Amino acid sequence: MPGLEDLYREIILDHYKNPRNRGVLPPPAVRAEGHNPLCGDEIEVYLQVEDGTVTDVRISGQGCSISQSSASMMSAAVKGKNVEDVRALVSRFKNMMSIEEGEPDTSVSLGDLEALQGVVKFPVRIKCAVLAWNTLAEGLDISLA
Amino acid sequence: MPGLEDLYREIILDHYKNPRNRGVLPPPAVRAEGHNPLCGDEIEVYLQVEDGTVTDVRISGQGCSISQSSASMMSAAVKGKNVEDVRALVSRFKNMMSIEEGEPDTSVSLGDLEALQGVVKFPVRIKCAVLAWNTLAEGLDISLA
Amino acid sequence: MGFDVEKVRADFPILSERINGKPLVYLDSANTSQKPRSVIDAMTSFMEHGYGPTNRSAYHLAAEATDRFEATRTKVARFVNARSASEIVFTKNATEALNLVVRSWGGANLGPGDAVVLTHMEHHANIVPWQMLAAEKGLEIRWVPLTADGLLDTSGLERLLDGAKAFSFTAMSNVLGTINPVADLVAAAHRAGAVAIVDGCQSVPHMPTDVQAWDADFMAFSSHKMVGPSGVGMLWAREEILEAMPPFLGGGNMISDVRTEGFTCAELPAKFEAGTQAIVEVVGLGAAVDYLTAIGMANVRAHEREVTVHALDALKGRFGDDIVIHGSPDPDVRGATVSFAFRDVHPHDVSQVLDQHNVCVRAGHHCAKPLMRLLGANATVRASFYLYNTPAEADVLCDALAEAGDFFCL
Amino acid sequence: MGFDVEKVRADFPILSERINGKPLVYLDSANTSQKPRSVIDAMTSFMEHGYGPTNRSAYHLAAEATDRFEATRTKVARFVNARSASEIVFTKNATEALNLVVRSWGGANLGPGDAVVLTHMEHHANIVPWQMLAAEKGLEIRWVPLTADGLLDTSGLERLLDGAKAFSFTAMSNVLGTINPVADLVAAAHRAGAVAIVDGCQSVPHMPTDVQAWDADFMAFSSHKMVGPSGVGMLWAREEILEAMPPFLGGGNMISDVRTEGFTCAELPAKFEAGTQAIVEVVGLGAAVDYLTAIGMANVRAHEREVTVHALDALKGRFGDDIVIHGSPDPDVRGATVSFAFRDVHPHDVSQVLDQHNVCVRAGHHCAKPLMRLLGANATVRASFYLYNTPAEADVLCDALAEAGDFFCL
Ligand SMILES: Cc1ncc(COP(=O)(O)O)c(C=O)c1O
Ligand SMILES: Cc1ncc(COP(=O)(O)O)c(C=O)c1O
Repeated sequence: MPGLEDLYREIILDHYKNPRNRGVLPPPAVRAEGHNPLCGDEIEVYLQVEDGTVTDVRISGQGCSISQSSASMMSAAVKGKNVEDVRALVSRFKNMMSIEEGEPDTSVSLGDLEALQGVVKFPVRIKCAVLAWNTLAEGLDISLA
Repeated sequence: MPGLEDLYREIILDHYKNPRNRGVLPPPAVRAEGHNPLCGDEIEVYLQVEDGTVTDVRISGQGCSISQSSASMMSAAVKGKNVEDVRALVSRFKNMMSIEEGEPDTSVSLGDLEALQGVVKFPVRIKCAVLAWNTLAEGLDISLA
Repeated sequence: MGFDVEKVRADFPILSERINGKPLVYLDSANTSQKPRSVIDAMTSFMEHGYGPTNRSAYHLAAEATDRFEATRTKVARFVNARSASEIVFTKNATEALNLVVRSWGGANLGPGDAVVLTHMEHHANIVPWQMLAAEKGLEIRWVPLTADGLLDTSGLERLLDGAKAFSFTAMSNVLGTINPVADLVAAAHRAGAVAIVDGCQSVPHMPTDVQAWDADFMAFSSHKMVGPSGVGMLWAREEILEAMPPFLGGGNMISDVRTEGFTCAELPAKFEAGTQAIVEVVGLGAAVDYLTAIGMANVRAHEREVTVHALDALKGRFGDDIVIHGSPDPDVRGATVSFAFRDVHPHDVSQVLDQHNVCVRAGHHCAKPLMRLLGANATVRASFYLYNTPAEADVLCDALAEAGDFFCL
Repeated sequence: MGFDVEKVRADFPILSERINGKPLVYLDSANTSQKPRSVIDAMTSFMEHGYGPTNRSAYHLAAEATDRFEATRTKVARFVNARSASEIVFTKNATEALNLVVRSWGGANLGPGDAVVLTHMEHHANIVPWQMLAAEKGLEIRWVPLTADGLLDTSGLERLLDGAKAFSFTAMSNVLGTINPVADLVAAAHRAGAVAIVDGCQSVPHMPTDVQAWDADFMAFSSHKMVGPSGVGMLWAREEILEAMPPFLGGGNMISDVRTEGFTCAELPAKFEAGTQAIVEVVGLGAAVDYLTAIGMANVRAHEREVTVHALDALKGRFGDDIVIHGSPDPDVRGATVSFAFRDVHPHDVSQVLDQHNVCVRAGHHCAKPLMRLLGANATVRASFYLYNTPAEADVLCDALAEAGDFFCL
């Protein structure tokens, strides 16, 4: 059985305890909501998209260390990126979480997010890690609709 | 395991092959209908009740040897009896079939019907043997209503 | 790829039972099938070592139980060639699956005057739910008649389907053994704009199934008839249809959120799986699917065809006009279920004599009373063979039948 | 009458599992319980030697299977003190039983504007079916609030029940452990002319049950929570009420006759048991009832009370203000289910650390989201004890909790 340290890397605990980009954004920023029916986690992602670029992002909601830190790291990773790159990152991340098939696009860099790789060894926690990303993807869809 | 001869006594096969009182009775005779959902057996009992006496009885319908012979023997046993005695006989018969509890009223004579006692060793057939009797009881209820 | 019936028999513990010194001749698999060692062991060892809740708790015992549970869904999906595992919904039996379709799909899509087409050979499970909805909503039910040989009489099918919203039919009759031309029937339904619902209870356990090749919309089937545990049934349906349907039973697991003001549904397939599921049974079903897959459904069908041909020949050869076998004599359009009338001996009495020889057959209406009325009988004797039955067992059936004749028809 | 927990533990094979060399500490029985050897053996040996269809075929294998099946009904009836065995209906789980009540009884007896009273501590299984019917029929749902201690606040009950047609409530909360005063609640319902429906899922496995003493109208409960197999639930209801209700699922077994024009229902309890039942599981449930009966439900309750007192003391003693235990601290009004919040560590993370010690608890909303909102939490950690748990296991829970604190709150 993998140990706790495989799951809870230091950088994850850091993002959990000091979440980046907490808060809300007023309209015209879009708001997307996700929840994990298994554990009751709820997340809100606010996205400001201007000229094809995610200029700002905020996270609200409650959740476990994995879902919260994943959201925090995501917010840091996508801010300032253009929508295409963000989508590529979502795809790369889900691939790492082994819930998207196919060869990973290794040209997309995960950076700190690689710390979440250990979650794969704890299959029930994958949903926690992915919650923010699915909600982000929904937010992108809304902002482009 | 009990043998076939325990179930199919000679007198039973005789009533099966030569059923007594087959047919129908016109109104004002009452008609009651019963069926056994397990095997699809259907029976109709026609009763002529006059001054508290079953003056005539007829049996129609289809069924297995046990249900048919039980019906035939029943028809022979109740014809001419007063309603009270018929009810006592129904009760005594069900008691023999072990589906009515309590001490049997041994003053009521079963006569030929005792041949059906072997059915008790074949629990699934008890419903076959009792079908005509339940239908008879219903007919009595109708005729007195 | 050799199919060895003796090896198969050895896998089923109950088949080595002796009662009064005589072997058990189990010819009632159309009713419910026996279970192989691998299914029994999968259930037992799961309860001894791995039992836990599914889709609820997060500890590893629960996670592994969930994996085992969901693995069965994937196996079942592959077994019937569904597009994805989320097209498989677990129910308690095929009856619940059919009720689910009628209530959820029918409840949402049918209204007064709408017509639903059934066939005259349906099982009560594919009749009564429709009658209940029909009484509530004022639907019209139309019935496809049968030929003298017990096949569907499709000569007027187009007319019957005209304007109909649904066509619900069995892939194989549980009384006559008739194998229906499912793909053709689905195509006819679709041409008329009707949804095609297949009752796969009798076909799935006995021959290869390909719901995509059929192009069907729904299929209901049962674990207990395909060497799997009791207490589980399955509904397969096209994902888009399931997505569009309202839920059936309400409760835990099928929700995404619940507030005092109302609830929202979970994603497929959880949406249709309310409450704690038949966890151990679904795990056992996985072993059953593995078992049948390893043997190969084409082999099962070929073996049953052989036994059926032998049984039909033996019965006709020995009893001639004393026996009336319902359904088609052509083994290409029938499965291994053989219903018959024997002289004027009542089926219940036939079954009683057979039982003295441990020959287990069903005597009755087989939950198909409208068909019985068509046959002009209250009941038939039904011997149904499966992968573990042998031609020799058909001979034992004949011997026992001969005795029934002697006993009742002297 | 000595209750020996070590002897009890020896009856449950899974409790001697070692994972990474450490014992399994199963504290999730409010979710689903483990199975004793006698239940597993009853199922296995039935499948190996006695499996057959119930209530359909007439040969002795089938007759004996039917006897085994029906014997369980009698045992269950005795276990909850029903008036007769035909007051017990087998379903697939308690959720189906509640849906049955809502659809059949509610469908026939409730109309626009009618009020149904629930409590704020109900499981989704006793909420969502009502919400579905309410949306369809325009019913009003009223909610009994809770006190700060997690008891029902009955101060306004009379007003809430005024004009209501049904009062459906749990006998024991699956989150707070609260034991509700069922007889009083039933009496209040009846005074208002409302039918009283009891969710017995959490109470029946853990304390003596007497539906006649309660004077209730319905009770739903589940086999898998009372050391029995998965895949079976039960509905108890007063015979007159069941008689008057329309059927729920349609199909085989629940009919007396079927014609193309319509069907008639079978007698109780078959009327509510459509299709092939969970035969093996019901047989296993019989062994579960025997097991609990032999131990004595008063002994089960006494043992759990003792473990609960120990657990509450240990948690509070060790963690003081770092732990918030939901529900009442009074062991007389609570069962062995203990939900809590631990510092600011998310329940999911608590459960993860506990899992490293093989301590199995549920972290989540426990299918009671309206209650969660009341508690102001998305989730809680829930440790639920049963007859096979020991005070020592509560200590292991505390040790593991301390580690979770160290890990997350340095
Ligand atoms: C109080 C309560 N009611 C209903 C249920 C539903 O029971 P089941 O999942 O067996 O249908 C549960 C358990 O999940 C419960 O705890
Ligand atoms: C053709 C057919 N349909 C439906 C059913 C109902 O299946 P179950 O009893 O498993 O619900 C059966 C078997 O009983 C059947 O043979």
